[in-house]
Amino acid sequence: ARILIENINEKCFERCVPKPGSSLSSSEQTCLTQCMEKYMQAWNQVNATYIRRIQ
Amino acid sequence: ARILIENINEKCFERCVPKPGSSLSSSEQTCLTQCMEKYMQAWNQVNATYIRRIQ
Amino acid sequence: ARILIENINEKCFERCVPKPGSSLSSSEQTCLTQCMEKYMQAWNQVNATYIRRIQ
Amino acid sequence: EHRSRIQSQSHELTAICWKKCITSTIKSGQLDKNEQTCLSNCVDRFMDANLATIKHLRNMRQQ
Amino acid sequence: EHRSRIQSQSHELTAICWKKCITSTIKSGQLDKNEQTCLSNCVDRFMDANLATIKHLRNMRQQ
Amino acid sequence: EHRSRIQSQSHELTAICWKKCITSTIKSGQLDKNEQTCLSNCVDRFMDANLATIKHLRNMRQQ
Repeated sequence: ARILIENINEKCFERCVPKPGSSLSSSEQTCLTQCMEKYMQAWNQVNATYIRRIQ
Repeated sequence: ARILIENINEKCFERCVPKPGSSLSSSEQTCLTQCMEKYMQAWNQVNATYIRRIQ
Repeated sequence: ARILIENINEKCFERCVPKPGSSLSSSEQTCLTQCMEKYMQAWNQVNATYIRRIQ
Repeated sequence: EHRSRIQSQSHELTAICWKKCITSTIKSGQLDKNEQTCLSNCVDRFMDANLATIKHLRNMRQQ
Repeated sequence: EHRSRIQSQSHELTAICWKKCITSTIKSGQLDKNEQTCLSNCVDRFMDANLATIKHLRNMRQQ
Repeated sequence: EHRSRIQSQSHELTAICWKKCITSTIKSGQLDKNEQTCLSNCVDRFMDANLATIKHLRNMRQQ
């Protein structure tokens, strides 16, 4: 799970915090939460498709 | 050779399949073949130049 | 220090030498020197902020 | 070791297909239908491209 | 091993924040004030985002 | 180990120089003359930049 968390942080920080300010704004926080949920869904789906393919 | 194949797949998929559809189109397939050949030539040339340089 | 040097080379070459010619021009050399100094300062500052944060 | 290579391949594919398929501003924590289709196609086409490369290389060596 | 993970995290953060904060043409070997502020904020906000993710995942598991 | 570092450096250089030199749409399986020249120059200038960095760092330490 560590690699997944690292990737989520990297991709979502890149997307959601274009100009880092003195604190996370509420829209940045919302984006980070949604991005995390979306990334985990994407990972689940990629995983399932990939496993199906290599079987 | 495994790293070379992985790099070819990553770079050429990125270039040749911008929007993945329900199958590879013939122009995507042509692009993938040409890209692979080109990447191998590039690797050979970079390799030769690099070896010459460090000797 | 090896990773730092590798990162400096990669980032600064990417920035300062957009179209590699038959030798480094003097403006490319100036850019490379300034970029290296800037990258080291950035690394020092990131390091200090990060250490402060995890303590 | 086999298992860990599958896992690391899965993480790489997620990064590649995330970049290709999740391109618009994030406005919800759910993948929409287009994103889901794109992600599945992305994995399948990547595997197709992969197999084509390996096959092509094998042919080149036999010549 | 702890020390080496801190170092590699530091290198990654430098690469991430360099991309976000050093965006204009390089004309001097010194970081200017805006770049310095941006770099510090970048590290701090990255750590904030990190903690938020871990907390959110923990909550999801407990549900 | 020396050999494997040369190989991995070669792969990285290919990725860096591919990005800089193969920028137009792929229409043939052959490198054209400009691409060939660009690739050689890219490796040579990268090595020049590398040496300049190491030299500069050595000078800074001696001061």
